[in-house]
Amino acid sequence: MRYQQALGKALRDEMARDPGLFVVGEDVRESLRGVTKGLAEEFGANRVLDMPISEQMFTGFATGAALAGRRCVVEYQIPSLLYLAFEQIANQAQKLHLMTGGQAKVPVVYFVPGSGARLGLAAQHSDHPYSLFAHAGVKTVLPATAADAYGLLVASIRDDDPVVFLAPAAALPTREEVPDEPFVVPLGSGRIHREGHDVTVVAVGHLVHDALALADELADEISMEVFDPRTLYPFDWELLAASIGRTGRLVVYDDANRTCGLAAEIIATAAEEMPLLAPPKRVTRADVPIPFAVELELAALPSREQLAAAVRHVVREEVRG
Amino acid sequence: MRYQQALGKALRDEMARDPGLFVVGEDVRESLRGVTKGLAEEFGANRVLDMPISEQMFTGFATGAALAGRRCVVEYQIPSLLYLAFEQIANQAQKLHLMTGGQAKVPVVYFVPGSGARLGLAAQHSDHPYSLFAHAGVKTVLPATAADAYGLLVASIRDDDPVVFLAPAAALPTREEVPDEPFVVPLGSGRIHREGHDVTVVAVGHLVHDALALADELADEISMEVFDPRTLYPFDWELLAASIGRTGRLVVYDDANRTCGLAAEIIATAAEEMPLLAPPKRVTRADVPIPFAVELELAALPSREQLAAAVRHVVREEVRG
Amino acid sequence: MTAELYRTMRTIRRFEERVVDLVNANEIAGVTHEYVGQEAVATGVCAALQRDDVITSTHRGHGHVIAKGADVRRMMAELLGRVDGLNRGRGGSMHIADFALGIYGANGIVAAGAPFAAGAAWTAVQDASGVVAATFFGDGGANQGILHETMNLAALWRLPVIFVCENNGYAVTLSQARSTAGSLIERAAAYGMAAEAVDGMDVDAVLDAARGAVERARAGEGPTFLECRTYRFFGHHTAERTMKLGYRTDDEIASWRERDPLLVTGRGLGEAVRAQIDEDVEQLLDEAVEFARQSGRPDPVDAFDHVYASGLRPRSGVAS
Amino acid sequence: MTAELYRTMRTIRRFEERVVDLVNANEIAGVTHEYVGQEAVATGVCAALQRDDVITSTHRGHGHVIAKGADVRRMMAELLGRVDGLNRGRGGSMHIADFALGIYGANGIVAAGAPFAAGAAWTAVQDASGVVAATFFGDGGANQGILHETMNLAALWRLPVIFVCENNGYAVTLSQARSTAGSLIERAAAYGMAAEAVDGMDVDAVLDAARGAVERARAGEGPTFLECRTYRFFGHHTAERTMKLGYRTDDEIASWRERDPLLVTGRGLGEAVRAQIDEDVEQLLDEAVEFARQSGRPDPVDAFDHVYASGLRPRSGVAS
Ligand SMILES: Cc1ncc(C[n+]2csc(CCOP(=O)(O)OP(=O)(O)O)c2C)c(N)n1
Ligand SMILES: Cc1ncc(C[n+]2csc(CCOP(=O)(O)OP(=O)(O)O)c2C)c(N)n1
Ligand SMILES: [Mg+2]
Ligand SMILES: [Mg+2]
Repeated sequence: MRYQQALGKALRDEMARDPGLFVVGEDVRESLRGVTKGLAEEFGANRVLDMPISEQMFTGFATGAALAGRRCVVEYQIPSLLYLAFEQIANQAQKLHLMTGGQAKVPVVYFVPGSGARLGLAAQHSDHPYSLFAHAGVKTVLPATAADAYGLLVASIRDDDPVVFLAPAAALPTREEVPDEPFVVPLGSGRIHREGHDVTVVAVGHLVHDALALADELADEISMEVFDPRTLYPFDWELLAASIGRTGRLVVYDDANRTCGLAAEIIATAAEEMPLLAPPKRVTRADVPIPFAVELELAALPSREQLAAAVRHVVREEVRG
Repeated sequence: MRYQQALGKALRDEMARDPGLFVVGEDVRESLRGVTKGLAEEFGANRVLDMPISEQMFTGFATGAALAGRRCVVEYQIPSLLYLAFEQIANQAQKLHLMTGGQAKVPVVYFVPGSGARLGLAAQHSDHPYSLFAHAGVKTVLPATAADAYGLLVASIRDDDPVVFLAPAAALPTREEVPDEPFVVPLGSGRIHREGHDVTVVAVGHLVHDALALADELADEISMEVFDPRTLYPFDWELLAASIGRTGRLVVYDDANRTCGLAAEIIATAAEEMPLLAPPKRVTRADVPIPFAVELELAALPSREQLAAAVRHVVREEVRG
Repeated sequence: MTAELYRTMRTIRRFEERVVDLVNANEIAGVTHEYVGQEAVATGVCAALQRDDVITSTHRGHGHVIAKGADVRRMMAELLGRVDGLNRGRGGSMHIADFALGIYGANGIVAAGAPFAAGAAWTAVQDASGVVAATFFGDGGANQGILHETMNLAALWRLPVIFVCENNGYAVTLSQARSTAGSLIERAAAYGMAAEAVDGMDVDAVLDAARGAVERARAGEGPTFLECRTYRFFGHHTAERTMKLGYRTDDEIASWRERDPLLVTGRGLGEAVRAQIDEDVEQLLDEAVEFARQSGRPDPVDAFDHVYASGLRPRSGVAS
Repeated sequence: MTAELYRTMRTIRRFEERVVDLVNANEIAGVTHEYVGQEAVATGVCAALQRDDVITSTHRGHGHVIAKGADVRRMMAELLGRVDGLNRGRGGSMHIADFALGIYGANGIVAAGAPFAAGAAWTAVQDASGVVAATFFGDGGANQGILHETMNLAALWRLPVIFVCENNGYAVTLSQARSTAGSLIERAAAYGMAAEAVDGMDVDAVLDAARGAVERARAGEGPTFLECRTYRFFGHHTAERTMKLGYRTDDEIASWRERDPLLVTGRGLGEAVRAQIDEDVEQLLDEAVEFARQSGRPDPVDAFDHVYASGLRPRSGVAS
């Protein structure tokens, strides 16, 4: 099943299961992204609400419905629309449980079906802003594969806290078998896609596929373990520590801006807490807006060549001391 | 001179120097924070504009004026109001130069005179969100002392790019001599407040004062170098590398949320690029909204005791390998 | 009824006055925004609401929360940051809430609670529960974009929302004349919703208007906008007392004080009734302060409780 | 004049048609939002403006940029991502700008450019430059809070801003009836600004209304809101062609096509004049495409140029 279809199946299964669950967003009935297509016909128009272009309002609307007992998925057409809703997500929904001493819960999923770059969309449509939400302590999910997308979306919907769920644009066309029966991938559990003993490569989102391809390419030379966090917040530090315990080396491959990004968090936590034999490395975006021209865009995004160089470098580095 | 007065002096000196410079924000004429007090009387009401409660709009208003040739300081009464303006700052102002191929410049300072916690203001008024702007590549300044506040505010105003300038609430009452004549502290230059040879403590914002106090306390036991980045983006990596070259050990003391925060960036960059003799450590906020009750608030903020423990730990740690 | 309205207003007034004393005595941390002068608005609006109806409140929220029926003892405990506080000491003045009474919380961000009301109102329609949602905001809040976005949706979907604008003439130091173009009533009317100006110093007038709005809302006739003209007798917040700000004249304050809703309504009650209520209120508030003071302080080791509804525990800010 | 208006509309129309071909041929990356059908709005408004006047544009920006006078050769080069593009290939369709002509850029975020117009207009007043600023946005954009915040300020301060709402009936798939409560004209009027509905398919009507607005603005009489009723003949963006979306009927499209502003205005010109203009336009656009294709592609090593006006160079995404 295609990743995108898996998202649709997750929504459909959960809407069938929980009659209170509803979807809001722009054009969610016609569904430009295809994910919410048919849901209005299947579950009724009052379960799939097309909203005026008012992101702050409809984000807060979901909070209000959640406070009144509903679960909600809020779709955003572009990752940068989360900036408009940032106050409502990070400063309202996320904080309400604490601020009310545990009275309130806000089980809302902030859903971007197609985050990150998709060649040619330029600076305002290509951001991958998950690190901002992780910084705010908001649960943040970024599945790399179709089955994980399914299981994590189900888990996110059932979760009692706000969850930011980004489906990387570059992962949408990928395929993976997805069981017919509903299942959950619990938030906070990583996945080792490929075992290896020379180096742990943490690859984030769609870059998992790229890292796996590189692991194949380098198989004769280097044994790469490919670690997919799946959930960025909370992060599966235990699984990572176990992996690094085996490999002693770490490279992070991350399609977010470099500074204060998820890769920084992973490197920092590993440097503090895990037994590294050599200095770790990040391969990330630079902190630049994505330029329009495709040549420039590709130069601004992290690449497989950069990853290969970083992996080789880290593996060859002397044990430090 | 008090930190707060130094901010006022910087504004006054620059308004005298550049007749196009103006200030916008809420209550900037009466000036609850005291920083803009008297500016309207001195320079005219059309240089100090009280704005309706419309943060998105007045942030974009500043962009428009900047595009038309002005420089502007936008004041926000609370750090979390930057969340409302996030799209306008990080997705518009910050990106315009690149998006227009270098045509546009947006010399606007986003100014929060009193960021971070000030006991008893609870979850929505106590955030310290500088890491978000650093992640977006926005120049970000967080001076610890009065003279730096002066020199950096002048530099920020004269800079041709958007600059987020946060003055930590806890630093506002501190004093330092400030020369009478205008001067600039260039963006991107750190400051070593105290030399030491056992460990480099990077302290951020008001925590510099706390780190210096601890350095005194521990003087007989540990020789602490206290490093103040002053500008968070761009960061003075060279000065830090030189410091760590001398000490070989690193602790970061940072009043932001832990995950994907500035401390993560510092630890990550050091781990990648600098010669660490022992695993580094962060002392930060946990990723929690600040609770109201003072006991809880203090428990959620990073503390001098935690810093002392971390410093001792890092200094005693065996050279790794 | 008048006696009950007076009792509520008196409770708010004296609650606020005690709060100021406790702030000055450092028993309450931070700042609070006094509701003194505006009591008729919260009281009139909430008197038209039922227990299950929803309100969203503001930074200046004590009046709304009291009028909606919250226990003043637990409110006071909250302001003192105690474990028996409505929010277990986690929220304080700007986040005080009681979901059992439909009080979706004060809010530290101007107008940010407005869309919560729309979401709750929509849910009420879906559930056919008959619940209506009132959202309070100030004249300053009326200029926030999110409020317009919410008015548009509420009008478009005919949601049972009551927009209660407490126009006290100022947003901190900025007068309405310097903040607001045109007319708030006309803005609301342009969305196609019922909109009226109300004398916010007259609790009966507010109650009347609110009843009309509630009726329309429950009848499926959509939202109403009430611009309640009122005044705050003191500064923007408790900290303003030590600042010298000159944005309002003494004359202006004095002339509004003549219309003090407690005086006006109190006069109508007769001295004996009024005195009895005043005494009751004093006793209640004595109890509230006592209750709050007796309540335990939170244990710092619990600082990471209640961060996630799912029970997730955040990591510490220092690695172990 | 009519000939010039027609020439501009024809240039926009044919520019867009060529752009679609180039998108389909993968010579232009990403998606573009066609302005076809709405030409009379940009053309009429910009014909009332001077070179120094400012516009802020939208995701559907090519028409505005052409009408304001940008060089179509450099526009086309921008869309092809070339170094001679107006934005040196950094911006593309959604960010195309020419500051020499007061074109503050298309914008990828709905209504986000509106406050730029207010800031530029305020600066113009301070400088007594006589400049006015027009901000374009759609019926969808009219529901964004930031637009209301901007209308409030512009009306309050009587800024020389022209709010040009291009009401083409839809925001992507959402009809105006399903997005918008009440009346846009009344909303604007409630802020105390001049507001009128304009036939957006009639370039003379748009020009007339825009002239009135510019006059008011330059005379210090404040902002004007023009709701230009128009229609887009094609999908929301080039990618919609491959989607099967049923939000508009063929009949509806056909009936608006009868009012095609090019047909209407073209008829008035006489066949010979029209044919000559058409030929000129074709030649210009041939040149533009040729120019764009000849222009160099940016060098990947320059990916970090123009990020900071101060010349700061960002660090790479991999440590060296
Ligand atoms: C969005 C936002 N902007 C600014 C502030 C700071 N602030 C708190 S209250 C206030 C004034 C609010 O005025 P109004 O809405 O009239 O309410 P009032 O205080 O008069 O009751 C301001 C500017 C804030 N909390 N939130
Ligand atoms: C703030 C924001 N929300 C959503 C989008 C996605 N989006 C792009 S164009 C558009 C519809 C805009 O409708 P309208 O303003 O009527 O302009 P039109 O496309 O009809 O010209 C939407 C929803 C966006 N770019 N920005
Ligand atoms: Mg007010
Ligand atoms: Mg439209």
